[in-house]
Amino acid sequence: MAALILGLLIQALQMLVVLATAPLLTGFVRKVKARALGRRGPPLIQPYRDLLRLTRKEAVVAENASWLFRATPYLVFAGTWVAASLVPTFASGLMFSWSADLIAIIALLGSARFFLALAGMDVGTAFGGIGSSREVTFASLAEPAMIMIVFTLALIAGSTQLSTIAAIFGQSDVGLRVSLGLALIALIMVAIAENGRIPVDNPATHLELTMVHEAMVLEYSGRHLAALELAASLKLLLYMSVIACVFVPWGIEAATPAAILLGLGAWAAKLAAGGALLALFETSIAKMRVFRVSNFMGAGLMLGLLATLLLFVSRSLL
Amino acid sequence: MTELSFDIAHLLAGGLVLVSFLLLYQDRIYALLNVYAAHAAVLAASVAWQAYVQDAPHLFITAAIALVFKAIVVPTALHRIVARLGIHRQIETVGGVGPTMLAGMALVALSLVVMLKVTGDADPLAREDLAFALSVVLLGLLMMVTRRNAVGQVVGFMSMENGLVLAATGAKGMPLVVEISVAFSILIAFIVIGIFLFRIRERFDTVDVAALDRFRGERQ
Amino acid sequence: MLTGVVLASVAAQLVVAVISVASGRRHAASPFVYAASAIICIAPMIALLSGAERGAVTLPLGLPWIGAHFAVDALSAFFLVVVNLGGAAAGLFAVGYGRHEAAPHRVLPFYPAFLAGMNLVVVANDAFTFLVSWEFMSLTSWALVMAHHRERNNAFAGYVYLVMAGAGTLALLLAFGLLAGAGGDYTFDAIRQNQLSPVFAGLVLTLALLGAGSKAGVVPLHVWLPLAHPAAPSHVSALMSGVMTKVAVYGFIRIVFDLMGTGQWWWATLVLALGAITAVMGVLYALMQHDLKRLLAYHTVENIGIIFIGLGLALAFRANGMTLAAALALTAALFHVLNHSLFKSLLFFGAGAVLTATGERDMEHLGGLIHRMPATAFLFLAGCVAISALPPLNGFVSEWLTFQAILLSPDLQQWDLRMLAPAAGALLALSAALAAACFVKAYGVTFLGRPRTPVAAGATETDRFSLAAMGIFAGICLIAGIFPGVVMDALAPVTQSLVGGRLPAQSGVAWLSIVPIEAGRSSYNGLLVFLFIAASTTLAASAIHRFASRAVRRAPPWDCGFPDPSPATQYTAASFAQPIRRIYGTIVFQAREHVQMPPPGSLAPAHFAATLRDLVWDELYQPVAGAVGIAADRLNRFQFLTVRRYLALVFGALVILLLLVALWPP
Amino acid sequence: MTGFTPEIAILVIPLVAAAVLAVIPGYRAGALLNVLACAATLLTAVSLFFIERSPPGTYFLVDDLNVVFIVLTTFVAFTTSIFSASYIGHELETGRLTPAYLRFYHAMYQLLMFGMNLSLTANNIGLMWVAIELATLTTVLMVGIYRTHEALEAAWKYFILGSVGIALALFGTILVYMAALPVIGEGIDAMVWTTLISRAAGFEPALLELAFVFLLLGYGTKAGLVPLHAWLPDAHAEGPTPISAVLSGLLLNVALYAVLRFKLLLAANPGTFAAGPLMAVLGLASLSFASFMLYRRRDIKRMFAYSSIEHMGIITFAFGMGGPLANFAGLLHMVMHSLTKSGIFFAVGHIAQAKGTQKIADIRGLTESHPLLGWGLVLGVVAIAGLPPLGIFMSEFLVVSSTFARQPLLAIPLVAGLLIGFGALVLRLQGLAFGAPSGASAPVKASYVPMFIHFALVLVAGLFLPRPLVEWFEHIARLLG
Repeated sequence: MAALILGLLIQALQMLVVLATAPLLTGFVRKVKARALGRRGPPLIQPYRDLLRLTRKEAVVAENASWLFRATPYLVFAGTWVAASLVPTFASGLMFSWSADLIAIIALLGSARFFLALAGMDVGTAFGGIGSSREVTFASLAEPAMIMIVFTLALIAGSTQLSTIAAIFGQSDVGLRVSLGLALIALIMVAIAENGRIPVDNPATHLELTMVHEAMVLEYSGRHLAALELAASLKLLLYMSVIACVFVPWGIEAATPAAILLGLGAWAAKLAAGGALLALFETSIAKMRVFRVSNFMGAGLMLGLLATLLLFVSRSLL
Repeated sequence: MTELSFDIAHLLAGGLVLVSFLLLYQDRIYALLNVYAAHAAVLAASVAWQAYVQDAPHLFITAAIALVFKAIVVPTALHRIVARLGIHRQIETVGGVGPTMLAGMALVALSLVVMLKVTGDADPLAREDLAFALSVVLLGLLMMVTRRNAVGQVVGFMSMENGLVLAATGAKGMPLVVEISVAFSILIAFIVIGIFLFRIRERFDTVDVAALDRFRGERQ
Repeated sequence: MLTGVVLASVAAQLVVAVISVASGRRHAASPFVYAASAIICIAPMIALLSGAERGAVTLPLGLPWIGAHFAVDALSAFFLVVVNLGGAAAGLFAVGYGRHEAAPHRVLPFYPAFLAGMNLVVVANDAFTFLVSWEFMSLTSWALVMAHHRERNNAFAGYVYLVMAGAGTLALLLAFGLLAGAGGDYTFDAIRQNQLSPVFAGLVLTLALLGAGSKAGVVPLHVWLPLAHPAAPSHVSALMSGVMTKVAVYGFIRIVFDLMGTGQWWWATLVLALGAITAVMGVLYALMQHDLKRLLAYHTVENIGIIFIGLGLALAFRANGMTLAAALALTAALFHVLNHSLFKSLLFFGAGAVLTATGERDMEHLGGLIHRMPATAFLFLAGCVAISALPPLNGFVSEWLTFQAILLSPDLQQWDLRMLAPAAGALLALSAALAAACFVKAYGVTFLGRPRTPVAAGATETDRFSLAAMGIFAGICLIAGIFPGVVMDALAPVTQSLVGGRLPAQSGVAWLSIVPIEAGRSSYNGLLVFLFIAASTTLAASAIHRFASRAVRRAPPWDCGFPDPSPATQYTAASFAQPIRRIYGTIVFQAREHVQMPPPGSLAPAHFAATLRDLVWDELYQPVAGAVGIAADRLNRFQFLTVRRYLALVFGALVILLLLVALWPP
Repeated sequence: MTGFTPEIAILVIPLVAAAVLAVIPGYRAGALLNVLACAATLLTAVSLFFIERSPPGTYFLVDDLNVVFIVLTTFVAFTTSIFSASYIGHELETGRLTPAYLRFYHAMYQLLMFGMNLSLTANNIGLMWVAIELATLTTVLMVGIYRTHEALEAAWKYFILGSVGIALALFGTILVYMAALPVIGEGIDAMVWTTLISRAAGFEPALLELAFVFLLLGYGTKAGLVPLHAWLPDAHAEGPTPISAVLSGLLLNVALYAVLRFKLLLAANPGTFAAGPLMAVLGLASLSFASFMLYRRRDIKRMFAYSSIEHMGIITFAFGMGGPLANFAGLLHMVMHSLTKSGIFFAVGHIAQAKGTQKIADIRGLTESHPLLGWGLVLGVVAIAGLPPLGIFMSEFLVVSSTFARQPLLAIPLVAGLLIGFGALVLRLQGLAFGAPSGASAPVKASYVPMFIHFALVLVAGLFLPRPLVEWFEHIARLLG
């Protein structure tokens, strides 16, 4: 009984923590970026302020927007939030982690994207169409790449459960493998594309011809925009947590409150490192042309497939 | 039967084959008709001899039919028709007379081989007879195929039919021979009348292919 | 007794067909005919659920010395549900939809007969009855395709369809000829006893792939499908796409899994490769379409590919004696069979509703229907989510199971299977993602945005019956998505009988989640995911509405400050698919873009044209047709010879035969 | 032979009817009498099933093999006579035929029946030969009855090729006699079929095979086997449609029946093996050739004539393959094809009269302009194309599957031919039956009863074969070896 309560507590805590941390991460990345560019940059809590301001504003909705347009932000937010809250962040062995394995998490993000792309087409403007079209095109390469990465991890860990994978990778007898290296690179590429970061997309741009994600949400304002922004930050957090819990799976196998604190610390450290790296990476390169993105993603897919095949071969060798 | 009678039958049958070759050789229409008359006459003789040898009197009827109808009536009728319809005297042949003769030789050889091969235990007279009959039939067919001229083809058909009668009479004691020869005569009569009625001058198929298509709408 | 009930329902359907012939051209009859056939469809399902004992029935019909054998086993029971569920829903839909039919006398008689044919195929228990029912099914559906015979394309569609169907039936006929042997005992029981030599077994597999595969729409035998399915009235399209292709899958399973016994492993490579190619090709074709019904038809091809991937895996595992894995793969395939029959019928119903409301199938002439037909739009959206394999609906579950099966493939013995399985997985993932893209396009262009034509602007919501039919299927999609364990348990007897193993019972698992192999390995809980999403959506929405603003102001669209009133500036289906066409189409369809830019300063409009080639048709079917044409022309000369030449033919034949006699060694 | 012997009656009735028809004026009376005579013949033929069969005589014979053919022939002759009664009226109105010709036509019709019944009941190979020649001559006259240029031309072609065929068949007959001579001895007995088959084991095999070559070519010309088929399409296309129906439905069968008789003879002789392969090869040739020829047809009657060649090929192939299954299938296919094809010609006749043309291109949308005719044609073509649930599917199923199980390589051309023919038929059918209707759409006053009776029979046979029929077929199939 106590275990159940504790489990529920941890699960709830996890949901709240990811929700609370996500904007911070975004702010942190922006800050580091600004510093790298020699600016002071906005304060870390700026994203919270933006969200609050947005939620207080009235929502301006295009005349011919349908109910789908207004429902989408909440659906996207919910989907991303649920996905994020099922990823072990500071503590593995989450209560409901078995309710959705890694494949299901990817699919959840997929549903979020599906509705967002639909919303982009709802008002019937040219830009919305551009955004949706490009988004689904890139996703059509990113998702198989992600599935291949899942295959790699699952074949090594013998499970598609993220917590199980993390646990197994935690006992460091997995050793270094070529496949894992490839998978890591592929995963990072996918993460960059999925979160619309440079070089695939620029979250800060409003240069019409290059934007993808921003074009879809172009018509949104007020609380709807807030929900979408939050969802975006959650997504970034989610991917970083995934990378963290798979490739640096230390400090998360624990259930005692002390260990949980430790885990929180470790997690924060990992996120900070990841965010910093991301910011530096983004500042160091330029955005690529839209139609070169497909090559980028194709490379990711190939890497993932290669990793899986290598694994099949090695599996057959031992 | 005696050696002599065998030789005579053999001679007559062989004669028929020879006359078939003469038919193949002809390229003048009247000459062709005359030779055909000879063909029928030889057949009549051979049938009569068979009738005598097998002492099967009913065969004499067949012989008579052959003599009267085929050797006299039909040729004269055809003479008339040729005159009436103003048919060319010259008979067009396919691939010339020489090759046709060679082909005829080959056919005779073929029929001899076939017949002597398959009729192991039949009596020799019948074997020879059948072999010659088959060659006459094949030569007749060959003639039908190589003659572009309607009369030539009719003659070919009739000579072929002579070969059949030869075979039928050669088959010892075969019943219905008379009926069959009568039936065939009717058939020939039909053909001759047809030629006359349908005004078939040069070929069996007066209408050329293009006209056919137009009539049948088989090509647009 | 179950088989009897099924046969009785078949007879009833045929009676309805005959009566509807009598009813002639009167529209008034059509609702009653459809209602009757729908009710008749329900009977076998009730008998099935009531657990009526299954027995074989032999009627003194068909081949005299064999008779017509019918039986219901686990496999046919499952497919009976698929067929009759689809039939019932289609009937309900058509009660409303049929009123708009221009020529009811060309549809009513064949519709019940079509259902009867499909039921017969599933319960047939000897080769002859099977083939008769199979071809009867094709024949009636052909008649339905030709219902709107005035459109020239329909004539072409019907022609290609019937010829392909005939070819497929001949292939199956040959397969059964091999299976039954020269003895001529065509009952399935006798066939199961026959042991085939490996070569013949491989031949039978190939023939089964040709026969059943062409009916199911496996690439490259799919060409008839996107022509025929859209040509039929929409409720028939739903049946053809949602149900008839499944009957074809049944035929394949019956022959390959049941009648042939455990086979060699290399069969799996063939099926797996074909399935993967079919899945990707199907969805790529679909992305290039702008005719709504044709797009859906191509998606049928894609889903058939997914099903065949599952079947191929099952074959591979079974050949390696991995019973549990085989059961998992087969369960995934059959689950997807059910799912696809549900959401594809739903989508075709929606397309039919749009068709009746606007008279348009071309998406480029539609748009903004979500305002005019809200209910249809909502239900169609559910279908789109389901077919795009997105949780928490059912489409995701079957694909998830397929992935789990693929993850078991490293334990296979054979190298090339081990290489093929992950590749198939990648292609499966690719096709899933592309399917999502395609349905964003389909839904976005058809229902969202602004109406592109007056007809689209003037559309009105469809009738109650159609909505009811769509609603029922959407509901089942959701239920199957959040309670997948029920379906998996229901499929256990089928896998037990076909691959000799079953998945662990899902009913006992806590929180109603599904655990195909073991808890530590993988699990999924549609219910919780659904609840989580629902809860957090409402939570977020209500919280924001409660504590922050709820005010909404309607305004003209922002559109980066250049709002354009003309709906022509919206993204079209073609422009939406353009990036995908560039990425994949350049190879697969040899897509080429031709741009004509006027010289600078000239006011002439620029022209853009994109050309696609259907390589399968051009390289595979055109040559055959051409060859037949040439041969026909050559031989046609024989119609126009002279009598002398004809005689020469006879003479030649005679001489040749005589030569044979002469030269034949005695 | 004392008292009532049906096999004699079915010969006498047509003869008498022919004589009467030749003299009575008035085509209505003639048509009626024609129907009545056919009905009477049919009844007597049916009685063959029930009354005690008289033992085979020197000239006549009724056994399991030919009783089926006799009943089939008389039945189709009967339905065709009904059809022709409703057909010729229109011909008279349009002036294509004069009353005098109609009298001739009816007389010839009965004479043809006589010829066919004679050749079926004949127990004497010579008599059979004479009978078939008679049947041929009568049909020649009827094909040419329209006196149009192409009709005469078709009749002439038919006549010449038929005569050559007759000649070859006679030579074959003589050879059979020669083969029987050493065993049976001189005289009529050596031509009596029952005697021949009882003693066939002792004959010289090589001679028998040579004889079979001639008989196959001779009677095969009548059966329209490629390359001896040339007369068939034109004869069908240019003659009156009832005659086309009789030709396709009956005369081809009679010719094949003759071939079968002699195949039985060879089967009874252990030394011979040539018959089967020969028939199989000719059958395949006919099937493939005809199915290609179907594509370029523009005359509807000629197209179905080629389809007859195709099916004759299938039947010949089946008998060539041999074995209980294939023989059964061959017999079944024979019966089914007669019923279906004559039914199709009934439909085609009315269609040609309704539309005033035989050109396929000018006939469209029948299911709209003439629903009954159109759907009837659809049904018929579906049947002839070998689609279930109609009868031909069953026979084709048996032929193909049994062949593939025994000779997989032979099955490939067979299936290819079937498929190609199928494609052509469906292509033409869709043009004829669907699309916007063309030409006159005035309703035709005609009785569709014969057509639908035939199709109904074919449908029933496709689903259910009555036990006695099956037993006959199986018995004959065993005889055919």
